Amino acid sequence: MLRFLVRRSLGAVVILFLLSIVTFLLFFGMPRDPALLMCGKTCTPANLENLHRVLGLDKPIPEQYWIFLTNLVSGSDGFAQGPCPAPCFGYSYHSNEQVWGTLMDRLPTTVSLTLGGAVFFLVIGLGTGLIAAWKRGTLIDKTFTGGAMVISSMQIYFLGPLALAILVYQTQIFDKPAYHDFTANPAAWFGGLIIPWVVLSTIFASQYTRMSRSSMIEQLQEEHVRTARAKGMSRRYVFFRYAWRGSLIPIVTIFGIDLGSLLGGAIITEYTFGLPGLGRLAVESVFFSDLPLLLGVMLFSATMILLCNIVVDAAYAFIDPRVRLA
Amino acid sequence: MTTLTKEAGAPVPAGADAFLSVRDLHVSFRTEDGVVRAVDGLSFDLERGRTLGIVGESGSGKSVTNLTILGLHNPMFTTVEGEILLEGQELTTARESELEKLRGNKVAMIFQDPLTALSPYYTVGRQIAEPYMKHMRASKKAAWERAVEMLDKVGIPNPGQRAKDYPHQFSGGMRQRAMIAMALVCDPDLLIADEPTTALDVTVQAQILDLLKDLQQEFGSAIIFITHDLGVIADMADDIMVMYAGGAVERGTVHEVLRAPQHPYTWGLLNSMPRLDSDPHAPLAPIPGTPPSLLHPPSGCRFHPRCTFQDRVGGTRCVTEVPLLGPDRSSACHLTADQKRTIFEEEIRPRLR
Amino acid sequence: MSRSERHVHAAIAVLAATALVLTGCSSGGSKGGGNDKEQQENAERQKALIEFGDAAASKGPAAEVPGAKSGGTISVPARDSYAHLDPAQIYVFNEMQVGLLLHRGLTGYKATSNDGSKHEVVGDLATDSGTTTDGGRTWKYTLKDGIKFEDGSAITSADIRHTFERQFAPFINQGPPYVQQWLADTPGADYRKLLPDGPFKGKHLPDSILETPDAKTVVFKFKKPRPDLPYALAMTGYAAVSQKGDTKEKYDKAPVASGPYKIQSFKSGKSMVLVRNTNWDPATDPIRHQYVDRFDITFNQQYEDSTKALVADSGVDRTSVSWQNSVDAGNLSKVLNDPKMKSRTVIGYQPYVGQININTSHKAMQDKKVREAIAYALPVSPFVRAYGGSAAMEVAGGIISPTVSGYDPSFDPWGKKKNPAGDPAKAKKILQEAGKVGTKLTFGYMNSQEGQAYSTAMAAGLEKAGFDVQRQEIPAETYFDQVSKLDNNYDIFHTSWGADWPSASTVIPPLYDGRAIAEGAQNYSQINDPKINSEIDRISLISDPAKAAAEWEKLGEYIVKDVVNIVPTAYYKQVQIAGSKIGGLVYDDVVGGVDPRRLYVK
Amino acid sequence: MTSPIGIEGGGTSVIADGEPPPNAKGEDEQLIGRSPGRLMWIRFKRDRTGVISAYVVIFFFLIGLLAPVISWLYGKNPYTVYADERPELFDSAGVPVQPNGGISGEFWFGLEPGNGYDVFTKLLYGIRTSLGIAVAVTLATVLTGIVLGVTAGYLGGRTDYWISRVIDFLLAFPAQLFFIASMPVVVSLFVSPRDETPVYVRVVALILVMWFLGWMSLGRILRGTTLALREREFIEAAKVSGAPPGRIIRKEILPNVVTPILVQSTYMLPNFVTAEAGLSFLGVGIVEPTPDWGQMFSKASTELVMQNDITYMFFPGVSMIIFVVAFNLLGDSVRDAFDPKTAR
Repeated sequence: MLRFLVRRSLGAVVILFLLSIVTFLLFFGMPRDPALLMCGKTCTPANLENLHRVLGLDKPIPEQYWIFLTNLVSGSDGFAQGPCPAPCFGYSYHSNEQVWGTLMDRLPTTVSLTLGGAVFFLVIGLGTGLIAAWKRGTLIDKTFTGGAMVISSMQIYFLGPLALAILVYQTQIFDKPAYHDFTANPAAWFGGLIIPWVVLSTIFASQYTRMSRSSMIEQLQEEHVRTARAKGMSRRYVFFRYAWRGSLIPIVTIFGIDLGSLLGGAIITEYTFGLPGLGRLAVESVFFSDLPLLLGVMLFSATMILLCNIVVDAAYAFIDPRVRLA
Repeated sequence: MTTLTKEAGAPVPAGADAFLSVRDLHVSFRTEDGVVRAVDGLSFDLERGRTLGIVGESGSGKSVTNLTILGLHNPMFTTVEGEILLEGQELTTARESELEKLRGNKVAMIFQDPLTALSPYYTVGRQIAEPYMKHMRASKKAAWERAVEMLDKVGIPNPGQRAKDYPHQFSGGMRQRAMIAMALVCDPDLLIADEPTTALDVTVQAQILDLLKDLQQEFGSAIIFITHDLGVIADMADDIMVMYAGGAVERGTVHEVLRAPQHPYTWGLLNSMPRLDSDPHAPLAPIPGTPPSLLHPPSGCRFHPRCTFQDRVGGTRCVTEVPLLGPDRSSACHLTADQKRTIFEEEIRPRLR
Repeated sequence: MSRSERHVHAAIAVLAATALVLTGCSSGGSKGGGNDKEQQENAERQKALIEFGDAAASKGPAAEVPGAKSGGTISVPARDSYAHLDPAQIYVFNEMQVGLLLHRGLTGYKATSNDGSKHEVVGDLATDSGTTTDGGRTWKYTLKDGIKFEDGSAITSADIRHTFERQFAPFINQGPPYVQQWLADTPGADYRKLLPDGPFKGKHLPDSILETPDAKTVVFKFKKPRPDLPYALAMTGYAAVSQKGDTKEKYDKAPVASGPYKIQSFKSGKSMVLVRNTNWDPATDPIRHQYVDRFDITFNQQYEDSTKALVADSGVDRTSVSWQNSVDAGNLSKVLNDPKMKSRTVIGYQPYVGQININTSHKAMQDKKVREAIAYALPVSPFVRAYGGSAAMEVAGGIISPTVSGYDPSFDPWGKKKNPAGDPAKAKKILQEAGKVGTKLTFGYMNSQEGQAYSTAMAAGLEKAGFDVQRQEIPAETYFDQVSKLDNNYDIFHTSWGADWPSASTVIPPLYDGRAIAEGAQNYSQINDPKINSEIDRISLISDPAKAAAEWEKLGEYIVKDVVNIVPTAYYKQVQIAGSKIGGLVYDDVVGGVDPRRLYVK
Repeated sequence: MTSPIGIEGGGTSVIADGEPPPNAKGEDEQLIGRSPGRLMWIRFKRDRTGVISAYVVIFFFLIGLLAPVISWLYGKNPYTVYADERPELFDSAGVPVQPNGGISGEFWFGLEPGNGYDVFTKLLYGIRTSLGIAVAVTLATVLTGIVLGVTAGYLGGRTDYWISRVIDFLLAFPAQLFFIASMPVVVSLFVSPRDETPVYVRVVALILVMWFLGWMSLGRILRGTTLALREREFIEAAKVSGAPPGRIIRKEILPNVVTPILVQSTYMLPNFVTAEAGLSFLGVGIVEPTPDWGQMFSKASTELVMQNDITYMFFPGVSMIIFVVAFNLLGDSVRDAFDPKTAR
């Protein structure tokens, strides 16, 4: 088991390494010369050259990549803007802030958004899914599954603006979503994120409703579940002890993936609600073609995804002894 | 002896000592394609300590019958008519809670594939202990000890340790033993074994069958043994009921049915079964045609579309009139008793030898 | 799920859909919309002139703001964080505002009325607005006594020399180029050749250009007369930088303050706290006050957020005011129509004027008929629309903004004020006469929501007149670099220009001087018209601002009406609101927004 | 579909030894000797929801195809700037002055706040654009999926290993982020940022980017299916009989992976539609004035609309919901039709 996890982690590192290469190459195909950006209004070719030198853009790409890696691992003082301790993604071209610092600044927003949302949609989604499966074929079931079907076909970029328009702009019931530091003011933190949470979790929950229902129903058809019934175990007992356990496996898988990609930046959500999280950061860094930042976000986000995958694998072991003892 | 002119569908008076008595059972499912009559007017009795073997091809309704006895059917889609009396208690109308008290306690079931039939998520011990805790109101500890004891009984070496294992750590045969232990943990009066050995290889089969027999001696419980393997039946059962398309077509003691089968379908079964002592060059004769659709069952004798002896009956009785089955040694066929005897003696037996 | 179940889904889908539609009703018309009469008066009032103040006027302390009290904290919501704090890098409106509190230059604007309309240029660090004996070639400044940086060190001529020499260093690339260009006497960016590395590699400007004979005297020596120097020096971009405190690139995040306030903490993108600078001596400062103890600036506050808070006016919001944020379109009518709120608002023009440049370096565009056709056909309404309607934009007639001396509201040669959607019919006629129907117009636009919106509509309008318009998007962040290339392939594109000081001398010469055509320069239309050039030279020499203004106005009208190298689109406007306990709230025309220097807590 | 017997709550097939459930036997009767395709078709036709959603989906595709015709009959196009043509209908900020986004007999779906495009025609053409792109991506991914998936599954060994690794690797990509980031890059492959970006380039870029991270799931499934098929008797038989791999794949394998392909693509296509819309929403996809579904959403999310004309956002919104729902229902039906045993 442990060996398994270690192996997976190593694999993740390899993937990250490859990813960094691909991303790095990708962004040095960027259409816009970052130096030109920094050069500003009164820019001369000489000045541009100089900037290229400062940014190290004149070096061959492999060398640039190598520098990037070494900085990442051991930090660097080579930056004009100042020292850059490991993990050093360098300084943003646009804001001249340390990339790692910026990432850490934006992280709380994304984490709050994601975890808050996750709590909502897991509880609602799994709950309704179980109820639907328990009451299979009844009106409740049909309402839940039908509703879930429709909602899961909605997009955040529709539901989000809609919620904003109605709750914020038209009725002015809520303030425009914003991130407030939890430690500073929990109430504001909650109030600022409630709409994004609701919208995000509504859409996700609907998917989890469908998933948990169907996987529950599959489980209920398992032979061992029928055996348990044949043993005289009560329906509730079998439902929760036997069927549910098994139904969790596909859900945990999906949840891991969702959580990972959300933690890596809930791009559209953050963009829609103007929340200063990693996703928004990513979009900004693209628009400013801010390579160090973009590279940072990409790798960070990928790390999140891989981490969550590993966590999921670990979770399997708890749910399914076959994995634990294999 | 049989009386072919018995009045249609009349319930046979339940034998006083009949422990389980199924009377004119009808089970049908609603499907999008229409109503499927999986069991259609089935009646049989079973006495304590005896073993009833039910033979028949897939879809003849044997498993359905037994699931229905335990009430393991989905009321949303299923309608059950007729009566199932267990020691005089009516099961078809019994409340879910009532049935739960019976299941695994008075009536236990062994399923075909022990791998899928055991939960991968819990230790074998726990799964055996569960029903004991529930039905015997036993403590966790007591139940566990009982589980270990049962595992020991079914011949699992070092049961104390193995009880802590998960099913996937068991071999196929051991799993089936565990299944049996689980079924017998509350020493049930009726044990329903639904093809318990089909998934196992021959040697293990034998062991399991012996085990079952020994245990039956010990617990004195009645067994309903479902299979499509006449060999196994010969070995296990006291009585045989041959089912076809949701109804019984022939019944009698093992000896009667296997030595002097009366129903063309039974003949077919025997034909299609290879034997060690039979001539290897003699071709096996499978039953022609396919099992009938239970959606639109054939009129008259359900077997007539596949029956090669219709002409012997003469007229259209086979197509129009439903042949009936008597309570004891009997078969549901319009052929006369003599015809049956002669046809078997002269046309079937030679092929079996 | 079973099929029967899916019937239900379908049904519910339909239900949900209809439900959505039913809730989707809205009343027409935007809830914004300004009040044009108001704005006109405003424009009238802003036709003020700015004189150069003498030594007397340059003496501190500044005249008290009526009813001003000392103490308290003002919180300042702002949308954009400050990308630059190094004065030499500051060329952006909101950074200039905070610059007013942090940095002092040789000269500055002193408000001579309490409504922010009248100003004169006075000495700030210097004892007067500058003395010249030879019509503006040589300018002499003497530093005041008791002027210090926040670290307590005195500000000497050495610091001033350093301030100007570092303007040439490569890492200084965002600030205004005027003085550098004048010192090097070259237009465009060539001035950098004068001192490629700035002062940092031991090289310095020769005394023939910048002379600092003693610790208190600074002398600028130009080849040509530069009567506007006092204006130029008043820009934050030329404020003093401490020589020993200069950390080069890092100075941009933590500058050494010389103004009444210093930076206590600055979290980029988050917040900034300004506190009193104890080493600032009011007696030396004729234009600044130090009423409040501290300013709490928080960034990422969108317009509608700050507006909502300020309108609600409760708790800390009562003592808060935004320097940068204006009232968002959605709340404009609410704010302007409620007298109680109106008393807390200020309305004014920003110094910017939008214009469509016609690239006269292209053969096809050199036909005046074509340019006239464009001028007639071009709809300016899309531009106004894209930026929020009449509350935020006012259709422009000429290129001289209402905030600049020499504005004439009645000037409207192409009838845009009457018919902002343009006059394609007339344009078509002209094109047909000239036989130029189907002329290809390559329209470069900024790749932003607004840019896309107005460019598509403008293109549609021009096409109606018979042009063949090719839109080409330009990434927002390289927009100016690209349109200011000499060999760019855009026939028309939009730019806006704000006067750096309230004189058309910071509008017309940089934009229309044919000799200023250079890579990256702002003569976007690349017009080289002898009359314009000669007029620029003539007017530049007029040292009396009033007379100059009148001349600039004439020249401006000549450009718009007779040269037609550009088509004015709109004057930028804004409405700002403050909490009820904010005192000294004034829309300062020179600042182009709320004047932070006068604010106090009631 | 649900089969009759089993414990309450979970329908399950009747018999333990895996014989087909009764209703399937029922079909066997009437469907004796029909090809799987026919069987599927018959089952599908029996599924009312499936058929209805199929009509809806077809309807959308027709709209897409016939957009020019429809708008010609309707007498408007999505490019006319009514805010300048008919200023009286708008205020200075470009918001329709009549209620409900200026819906009227003349403008059925009202006018778009801002430049005042005709919403009806804009929606038609928007659907056209988005569907076109989605279809293209689907085709591309299916092809890739088949090629790589089947190859990996059939050849197995080293090839399989590497293709699988590639799939894993690509799956680790933060997809959405990658889309956004690579769009400008891909565009720059075609045009220098100095020149105009023709619409088709953006389209191609969109297709490429989505294709690049779109094919893995299908590829995996096909690999699995092929892997399973490879062990099946008839393939063995074909091998033994010395048929060349190419032929085996063409004649034996491909026909047997049609089902997963069809089912998967009915699920993938709507995802691509929404993904494309998402990119345009974020401003890296299709831009004005080219009408596009997602771009209408980004318009709908502007303050101007949310503040003043909530009606506008319902046209793209509701139409997309209907489309996606219909498509998912269709997908379910197709799957059931192919494989009646699936119980969900």
